[in-house]
Amino acid sequence: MLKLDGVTKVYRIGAFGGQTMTAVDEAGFEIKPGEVVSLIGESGSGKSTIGKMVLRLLPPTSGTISIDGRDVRQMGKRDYYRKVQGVFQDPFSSYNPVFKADRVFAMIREVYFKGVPDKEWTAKIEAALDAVRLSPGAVLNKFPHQLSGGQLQRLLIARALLLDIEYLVADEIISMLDASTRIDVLNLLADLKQRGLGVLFITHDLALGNYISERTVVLHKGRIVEYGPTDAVFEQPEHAYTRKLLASVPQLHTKWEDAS
Amino acid sequence: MKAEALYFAIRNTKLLVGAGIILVLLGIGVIGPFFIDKPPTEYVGMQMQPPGGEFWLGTNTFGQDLWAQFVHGLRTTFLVGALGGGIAAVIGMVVGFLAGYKGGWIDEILNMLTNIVLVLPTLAVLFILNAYIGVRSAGMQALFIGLTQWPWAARSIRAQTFSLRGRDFVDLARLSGVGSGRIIMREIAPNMSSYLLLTFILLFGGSILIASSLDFIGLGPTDAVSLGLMLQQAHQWSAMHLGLWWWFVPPGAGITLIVGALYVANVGLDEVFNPKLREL
Amino acid sequence: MRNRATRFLIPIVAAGLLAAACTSGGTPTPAPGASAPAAPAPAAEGGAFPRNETLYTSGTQWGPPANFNPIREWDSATGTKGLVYETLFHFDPVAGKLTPWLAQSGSWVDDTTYEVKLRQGITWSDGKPFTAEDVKFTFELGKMETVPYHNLWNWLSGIEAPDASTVRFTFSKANYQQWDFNIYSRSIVPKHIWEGRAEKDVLDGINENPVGTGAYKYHSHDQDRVAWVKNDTWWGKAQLNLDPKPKYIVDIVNSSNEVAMGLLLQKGLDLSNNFLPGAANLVSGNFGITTFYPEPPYMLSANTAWLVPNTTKKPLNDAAFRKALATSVDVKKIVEGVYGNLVKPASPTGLLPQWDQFVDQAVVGQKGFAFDTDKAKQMLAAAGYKDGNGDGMVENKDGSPIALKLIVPAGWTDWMEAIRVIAAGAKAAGINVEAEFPDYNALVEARNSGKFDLVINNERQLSNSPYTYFEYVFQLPVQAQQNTVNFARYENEEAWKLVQQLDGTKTDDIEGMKKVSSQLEAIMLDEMPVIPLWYNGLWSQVSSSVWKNWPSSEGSAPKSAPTMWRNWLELGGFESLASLQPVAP
Amino acid sequence: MTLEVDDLRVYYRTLKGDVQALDGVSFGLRDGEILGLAGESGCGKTTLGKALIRLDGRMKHVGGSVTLDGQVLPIGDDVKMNPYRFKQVSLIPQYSMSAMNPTRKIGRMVRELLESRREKLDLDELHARLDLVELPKDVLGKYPIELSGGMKQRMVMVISTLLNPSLLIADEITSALDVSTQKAVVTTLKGFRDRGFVKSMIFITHDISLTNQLADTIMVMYAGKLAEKAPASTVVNAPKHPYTQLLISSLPEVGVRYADKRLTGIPGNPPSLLDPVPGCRFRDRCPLAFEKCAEDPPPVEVEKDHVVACWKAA
Repeated sequence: MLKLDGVTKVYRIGAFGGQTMTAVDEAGFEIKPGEVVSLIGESGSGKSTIGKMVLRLLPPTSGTISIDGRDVRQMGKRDYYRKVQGVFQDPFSSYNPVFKADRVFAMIREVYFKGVPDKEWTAKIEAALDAVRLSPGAVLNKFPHQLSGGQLQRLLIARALLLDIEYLVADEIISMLDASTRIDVLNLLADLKQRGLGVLFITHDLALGNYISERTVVLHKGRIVEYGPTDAVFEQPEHAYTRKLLASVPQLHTKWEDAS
Repeated sequence: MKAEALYFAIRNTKLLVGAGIILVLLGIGVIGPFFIDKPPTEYVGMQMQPPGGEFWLGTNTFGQDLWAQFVHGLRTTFLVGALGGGIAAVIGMVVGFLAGYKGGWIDEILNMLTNIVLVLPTLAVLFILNAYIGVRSAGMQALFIGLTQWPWAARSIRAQTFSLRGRDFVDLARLSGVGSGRIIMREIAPNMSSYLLLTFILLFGGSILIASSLDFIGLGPTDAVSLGLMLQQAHQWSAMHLGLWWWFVPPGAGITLIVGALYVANVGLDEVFNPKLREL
Repeated sequence: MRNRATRFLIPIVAAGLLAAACTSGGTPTPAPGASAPAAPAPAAEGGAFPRNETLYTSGTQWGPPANFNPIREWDSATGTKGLVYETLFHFDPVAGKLTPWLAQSGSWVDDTTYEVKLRQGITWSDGKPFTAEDVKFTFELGKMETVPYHNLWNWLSGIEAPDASTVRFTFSKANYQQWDFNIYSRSIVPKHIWEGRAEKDVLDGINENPVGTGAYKYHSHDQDRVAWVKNDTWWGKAQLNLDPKPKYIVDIVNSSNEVAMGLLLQKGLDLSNNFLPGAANLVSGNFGITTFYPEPPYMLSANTAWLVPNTTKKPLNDAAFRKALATSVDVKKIVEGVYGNLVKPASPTGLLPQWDQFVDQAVVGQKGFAFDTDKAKQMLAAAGYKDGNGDGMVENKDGSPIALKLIVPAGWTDWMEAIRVIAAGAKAAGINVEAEFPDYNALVEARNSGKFDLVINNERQLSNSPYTYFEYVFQLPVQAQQNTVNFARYENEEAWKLVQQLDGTKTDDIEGMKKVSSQLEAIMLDEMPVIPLWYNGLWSQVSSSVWKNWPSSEGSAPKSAPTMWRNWLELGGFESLASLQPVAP
Repeated sequence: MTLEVDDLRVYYRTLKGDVQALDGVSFGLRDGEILGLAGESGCGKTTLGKALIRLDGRMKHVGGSVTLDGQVLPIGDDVKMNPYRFKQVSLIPQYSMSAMNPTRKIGRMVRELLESRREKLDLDELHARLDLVELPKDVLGKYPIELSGGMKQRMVMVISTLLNPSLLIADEITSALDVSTQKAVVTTLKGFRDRGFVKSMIFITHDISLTNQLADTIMVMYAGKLAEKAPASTVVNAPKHPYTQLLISSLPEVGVRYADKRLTGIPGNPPSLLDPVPGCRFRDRCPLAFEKCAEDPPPVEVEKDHVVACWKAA
């Protein structure tokens, strides 16, 4: 179980760092294996900061993040990243444009699978690609710009799968994708939980969060305002902010004026 | 990507002309001295002979062969340019990458260092150094130029690194357990390779210009012949008044050609690498 | 080339301060000045100075005119001494004798008393009469410790002025050669103005509005020039039958020799006393520029350039080694290659051609040296210097390697070229000599404190007597700081006694002088305390577009020195100016 | 009819050749109508929006015409277009929030803009409009950096419509905004139309759910061509083009759960518009494709105001 407990992030801002800005304030929730947790919030709510802290790209100012009761700071980063991986919002900026896209695999191999023979490695990649429903011929040996956003995001998920991870942080991973392909990536994420993966699904789109998650965390200005099973949050929102948010979601078949 | 760059490179007139001139002069400087058996400062013939069959560029007041000096001078000039530009580029990269990638107090310290070197009165320092150290070789000159010219390169590399380090692919590399050094070398630097090349070329040309200026004001190497030193000698020995144009025109043209060609090649390369400039 | 200023300035200062030479305090060394002053505006612009009435000169002053104080012979504005202030005598190097100037005559009444009779009817430019009191006052200024000729009072015991036109000097010891030098070198200042000035003011005062007896008066000055205007009531017109024609003399401050050459070619300058490389081409190239000789060496000789070894250092403490080194130097290559024949190779003794009569040819024939690489090698071998490790260079007798550094100031390009030739020659003979070019001040420091191996020096000018030459070479005792003489730190009591003996020889006793000189020459050639290389020229390029009748070796032209150099106006420089004629009436 | 676009073709020049970004699009816009322009990235919707006001350096007007209020717009000529901008056609570009000059106070910026159009500033009117978008008057004395994203967006909307243009083009102006701000912006735009600040509007977005909240008509584009155009409710509830159908069915709505109903996307990618093969451009991804699709399907008005470019639908 990945657990956040009183996690706070304070940034120093201003010319000489004289002022502070609290991006995340005492956030606490947990992700169980085989579960998708949506972290919903508008821009500036601190949801990406939480994602980065879970991925240890930013250190929390206070509070702890733990896996199965063990503070992650006690784990070496390399070991940690075998268990926890991330995929980001912009598929194009996730790839170094000067290299081929499958270099993200090679990077993993260099660090974690040095001794693995080529054949075994190829098999491993094929298995991972299969899991994200990509055909090796279509994506290997290509430059990022030759692939679509959906393919790139799946490739990143395949990369994470190579490490037999337990938790995945998916930070707005489909918001830059076109409508025709985003649902497939979303489905893929949902499928992963059947493999026992815990997913932290960060999004601003309530419909998407609602679609795949078991539990939902609503974040407003760095604070968790609502946290509970997804149905409960969406059907009986307790916090006014959650209600306002829900009312603002454009619904395909309902117009705002009809709803109110 | 690379093939594309090459495609545009071989079709870019500016690049071809610039690089062509550089290569020809470099070739003369590198190969030329092997065909000249006497040292360039040897008094080999009649004094003040105009260019002709025996001495292609004539001789100077001392009866030194100016072609021999030109050839050796090209070599020194290229050497100082490459070495000075190289040192500046390396320091600029190390400082720029470290400051830009690491940020925080490392950035602040390096930034301070950069600013200090930037405002250093280079010439005054050189005068003082010269007074106390005395020995002046082309290598030391290059070292000095390298040690003083890196700040602007460091600054721009820092800025570029700063914008790159926030990119998702850098985070992804960190998520792959890759260390800072390798991230800089293998994720960030390759993204700036064209920029780094352009930076080096500018530093290279700049070093040649600075070296020539130092030569001209008498702070040049004393153990070598360079184009700047040829100009300085020609000036000091009143070649202009005496009508010995063959003494100062070739080195002057040489410096102008090298720096000009580097600049033209740089503009060409910029067009090759930068799709926006390439467009129409 | 820029720094040539000091090269000529310093030797002249040194000569001028002969009497003070063995003190270290009174010899300021002007800094070469790292930055060049702005080029002067073309002198040809008329304005206050009609071109056909003005003589433009350059080549002496390397910084803005600082003062008009004749006591400061090393940095007063060009012309302060010579044009405004005058001396008792001039010295004519061609005839080799004193010319009475403010003095009517001078003679030794007995062995230790010298009496000067002054001319009548001389007035200061403020109208007051010039008298014996002024002369007495001037020499008595030397009693002040900081006045450059203070040392005169070591052997001068008293001065009397029995009447207005007689001055009597009495000596405890008569140094005849030095005395002659002094009576043509010391500017006489007016007592009525200088009386009561404090020591500091005497030495450091700017002395605006100088009042002298000379042919010119102060007109004006600026950062880049000093201008003198003719004194129409000058006594010399009647008494010397000299009448300088230029109404104005404007001396332009040098910025570089390049600028000087440009001005000269544009006829903006009449007399350039700069070293102008390629001057031979100017002479032969129909540029309207002439020099004293129309062919090599083009210039009169002014001083000797020596290779000075540090005789306290191994192996330069070995005379045999020094002589081998001397033999390895290809002076001809320097003279022809570096200077384009603008200089002459020095004789083995280094005595200037003007002193030829004192050179004992027998001694030179027997002991002299000449460039011969093979002979240098043999001499090294004979003296026990061998190349043990096979690197082509000989080692010390104890087997330790020899690595000598030969230094000249950075930027003195002719010397830089010259020492490259010397180093190459030495290497060819098996002596490892490297040419190096330290900053001027660093060189002076190393040279004066004895922290050098080899250095080039020429800090002694032509004078009335070879005594000044030998004094430079042999002066004792050697001190921690050697500021003006004997940079080689060569110690030879016998030689120093001979130098003093020469000093005590009467100036008309030519045979006596020759005899002592011959002994000194023998020591010089045996020991090689310095290695004479070439005679530097009295750089002088003139344009005859406005003024004619310049000194020349040809025909009936004057034979005096065509120069404005410091302290040379008394050595013929003034006479040269006085004989100029306007081209257009 | 405010706007009449007839067979408009705009290509992008690239080194490899022309990208046929907008390849023969025709449609009309009535007075007071809001047209929602929807489609995936690269379908030509932004190109269309830009073509109506300013072609950038790489865009080339290949054919077709644009008529606004009976005048043919000189869209190929940047200089001749100048008098029409702001007065007749106005554009709110995608990143307009960051396009404001950071060194100018907003009030000054507005005045200068009007002066450059030789118009005088009606301060009362400006204040009224600020009130309408719920911006305090003192924003005029502030620098852009002092405003939040949503405030900047509203300010840009006010500026763009200050001269009451006939046509307002809003290009993806909500895609970077949070849902609550989105709603406010969309409501404001509607208010502008209702108050007559603009006669008609083209609202470009990739989000059909959002455009449905505002648009009277929705036009779906695919690969540089018009796929379907119909009243908003028709597009959402009874689309005829296979592409529109698949797109609508792939959108999750609040309440739809993966566990209950697994949605699917559209397999495959849009074709390259560099030298596209003739015929229907959707046919490679279309489950209904047949031989006839090798020919270009013409847009056909299958019922009133409902145009579809598909052989199956016709």
